[in-house]
Amino acid sequence: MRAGIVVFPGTNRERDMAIALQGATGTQAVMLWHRDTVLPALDLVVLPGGFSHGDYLRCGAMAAHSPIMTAVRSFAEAGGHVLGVCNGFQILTEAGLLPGALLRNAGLRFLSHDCHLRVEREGTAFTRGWSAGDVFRAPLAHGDGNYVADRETLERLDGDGLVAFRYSDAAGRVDAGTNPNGSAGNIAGVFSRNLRVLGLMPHPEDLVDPLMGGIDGKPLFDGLVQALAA
Amino acid sequence: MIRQVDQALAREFGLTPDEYQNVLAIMGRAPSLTELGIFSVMWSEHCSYKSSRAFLRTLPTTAPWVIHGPGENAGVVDIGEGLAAIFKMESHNHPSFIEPYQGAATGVGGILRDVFTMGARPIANLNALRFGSPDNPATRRIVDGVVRGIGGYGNCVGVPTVGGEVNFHPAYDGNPLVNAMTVGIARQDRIFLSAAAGIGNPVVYVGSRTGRDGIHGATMASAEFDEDAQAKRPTVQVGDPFVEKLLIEACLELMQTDAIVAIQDMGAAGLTSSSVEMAGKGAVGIDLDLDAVPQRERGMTAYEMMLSESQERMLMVLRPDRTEVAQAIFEKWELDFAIIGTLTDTGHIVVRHKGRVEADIPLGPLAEQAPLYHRPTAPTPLREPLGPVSDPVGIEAALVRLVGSPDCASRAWIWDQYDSTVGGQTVRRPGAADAAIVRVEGTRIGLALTTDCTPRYVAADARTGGAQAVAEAWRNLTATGARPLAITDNLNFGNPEKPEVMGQFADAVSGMAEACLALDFPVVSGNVSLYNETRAPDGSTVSILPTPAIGGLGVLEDAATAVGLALAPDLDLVLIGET
Amino acid sequence: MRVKVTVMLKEGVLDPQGKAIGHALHTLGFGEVGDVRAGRVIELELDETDQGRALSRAEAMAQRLLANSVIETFAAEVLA
Amino acid sequence: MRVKVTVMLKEGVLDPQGKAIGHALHTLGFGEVGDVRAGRVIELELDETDQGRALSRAEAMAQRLLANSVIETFAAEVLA
Ligand SMILES: Nc1ncnc2c1ncn2[C@@H]1O[C@H](COP(=O)(O)OP(=O)(O)O)[C@@H](O)[C@H]1O
Repeated sequence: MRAGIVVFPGTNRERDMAIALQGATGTQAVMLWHRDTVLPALDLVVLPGGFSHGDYLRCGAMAAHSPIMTAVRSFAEAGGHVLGVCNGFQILTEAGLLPGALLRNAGLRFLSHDCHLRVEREGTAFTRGWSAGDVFRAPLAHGDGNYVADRETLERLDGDGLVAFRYSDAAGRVDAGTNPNGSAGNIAGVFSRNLRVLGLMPHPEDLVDPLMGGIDGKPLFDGLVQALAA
Repeated sequence: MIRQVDQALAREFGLTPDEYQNVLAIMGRAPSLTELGIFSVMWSEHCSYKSSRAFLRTLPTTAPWVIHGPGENAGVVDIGEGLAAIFKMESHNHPSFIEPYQGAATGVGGILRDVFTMGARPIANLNALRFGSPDNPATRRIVDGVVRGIGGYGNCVGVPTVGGEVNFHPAYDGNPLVNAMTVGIARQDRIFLSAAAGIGNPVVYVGSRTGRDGIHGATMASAEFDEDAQAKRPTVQVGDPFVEKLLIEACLELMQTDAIVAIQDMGAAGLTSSSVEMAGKGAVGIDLDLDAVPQRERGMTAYEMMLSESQERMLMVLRPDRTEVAQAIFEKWELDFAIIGTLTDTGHIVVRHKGRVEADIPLGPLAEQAPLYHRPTAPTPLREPLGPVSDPVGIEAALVRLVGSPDCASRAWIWDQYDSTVGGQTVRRPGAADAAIVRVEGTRIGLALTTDCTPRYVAADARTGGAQAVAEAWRNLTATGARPLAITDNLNFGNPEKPEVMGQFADAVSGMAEACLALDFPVVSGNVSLYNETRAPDGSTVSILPTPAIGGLGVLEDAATAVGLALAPDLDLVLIGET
Repeated sequence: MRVKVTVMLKEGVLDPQGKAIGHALHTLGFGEVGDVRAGRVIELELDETDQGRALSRAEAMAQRLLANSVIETFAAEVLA
Repeated sequence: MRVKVTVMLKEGVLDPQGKAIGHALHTLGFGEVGDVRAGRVIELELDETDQGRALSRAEAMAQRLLANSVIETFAAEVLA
């Protein structure tokens, strides 16, 4: 699997992502610069976490207009796989590649702790390492992770099975008490219609090494390798 | 309206009559306004350490694993495999009282620059915080702003905040302490220093533009300029962590080349201290052309530019044949880049602006004749021994009370606002061990990091308290299985002109020195913050508790061997030492 | 010419910040405060002398970047 | 009665957000954009019928809470 990681000014989790990908693929991901206009031959494009353009104005708004996003959009339209984590998720919604938007956390504070995610849809390139209903742990670290969308969009996401993960407890219970940031329906991650673009707020890439507290995030990357290995 | 430079103005700038006489002697004439500004900041307590220097010299600073001790931007120690840990702690106390969010945020920004200016990628931040009484309504606002500010800056630049400490005491009501520590990693053969060299080499300015931020910080007396000028000069600097992140990446990229001869961040008294220190350390002269300085505001004077404390700026001396390489890198990262001067053989700093020489000062005397005070000390009166303690509530209630007290309660509400995992190398997060553990990417090496001080002990007996703070850091490191290597410190005390405060300072430092020697645990960097006082309602001033905060660093050859503090069911508890 | 673009959350989108401000104002004794909405304002200096053109350019900027139509509405006005 | 409080950074205080927005607008081809300042706006519903009183209460709220007088200035206006 050839993966490329886009670096915007202010991106700060590209190294974490590269380490996680390297662990799964055994090869190094290509670092892409936000001003690039063409993508090399890739199976996966990743928009990693960070504070692109300082998160000024709205998180991800300025990065969504970067030159490289035109190429990322064409890549996605041609059926390419795109993963956006945290700031990457925000950029994908701002670019219109995923529905909805991410607002300030309901508690108005930056949050940094582990959360549990319940897998809502199995069998995609991103979730084939899990079964629906599985629960895994992932660190979250964001100030703007409160997922919102209008009612129609939320119903469509539900109806079409486009919700990837919801915030839950360790047993898979999903309710207001397991919602860290106010997200509609506890949504932590969503797919595009064709299931090839995934955005999520927490950081599976930071939990792929027992030394760092676990390998709960590994199935995401191992699954991608199985699905996309050329 | 420009005031005449005289002794009265010098006093407003914080220079004593004797110090001003010294300026006259060095210059052989009355200084210009810009020259007076340069002298006053270089000879301020903050830059010259005039009250503390004599004592700091007594601290042990060497060991076989120490590569650079105090004197550089940060301390450097050998952690094996050709790598070095570079670290330092610094205070931003007064700014954090005036504007807690920005004060704390820019404190983090400043200490980060001290570390990456030496070639290190920052891999961890810590902090040591002291606030007033929780019952004081102002405390809530200050705590909230400080914690948000530390997170706001550290989270954005992508450096994990992995540890710290917090105490509450009424002595900090009007003077919170915000001490920030950064640890970075560099290859031992790629460490960058600040001594300028190479007559004719270009002096280059990079980073954010210069504005009228924080000119003369707190020492600026209000009478000196008309009100309009005052209003244009906010004393509060606003940080831009986004630009800092770009600056980190751009500097580290440039450091892969051979372009840099010397580099220094612009900290307190920005352009003045960085240019004076770089040229002074290299025993060369420096000519600055302020017309070339990137400016954010119109009509800035030489005085304002030399004293501005705008954030996120660096000064470098480059090889002349590499300026284009450097410029291309800074353009890529969308940062300002300007050649603003050259090194000379005159031994003077010469500042030109709009065709006029605004300052011309011999650097030798400016450094050598900086004031050095042996201020009177008075011994700290011994506290009465506590005597037998009665037990009015019973052990269970006492325990609950203790665990729930502000100094012992959980700090999760703080560290939950700090990104502690970015980088993917955090082995033990806040709360998981006596010291935070961060692995050095690409190796098995683990660094153990902690900040410690118990000001109550220092207040009771400064010598023992100073020694105990060092020992506490050492214990927290060893408790994780790490080998303690060295410390940085941040000596926060009251007004040094009060003999009893100076007595606390002297005793605490001697206690620290004793512990450092005994534990083979040298001081490799540090910072002193004096004049920390709370004004009481009756107008009198109360000094803070003496607070020599210690930042300790230790190493584990294999991060996987680190021990945390979570108890497992099948383990025995063993108590070591006398109770 | 200076223009000001004000960006507010759409009606119906929950505004936790506005709610928190309202709550804090109540605590401070401003009992007359009802609904509170928080938004953003961006003041732009434009190299443009015609009011109508300045306004339509500012609106274009809002549509492209300054506001996110999924959650926000905007209004542009000429300042001076 | 609705009032609007607009909070901007004081002149001379660095406005990182405004700077970044200006930069982004340039990149998007809005070359006519000069200085950009970013601020906050708070719309308050007040249980109050007198314009003058509404305004003075809003100003009191701004002084107490909505603006940080160390680095910010504010302006209050009645909306409707
Ligand atoms: N300001 C802070 N920022 C981040 N972590 C903190 C802060 N204050 C305390 N901590 C963390 O909380 C834990 C307990 O702190 P403390 O009670 O001071 O422990 P100790 O005295 O053993 O160092 C430690 O892991 C410490 O790093």
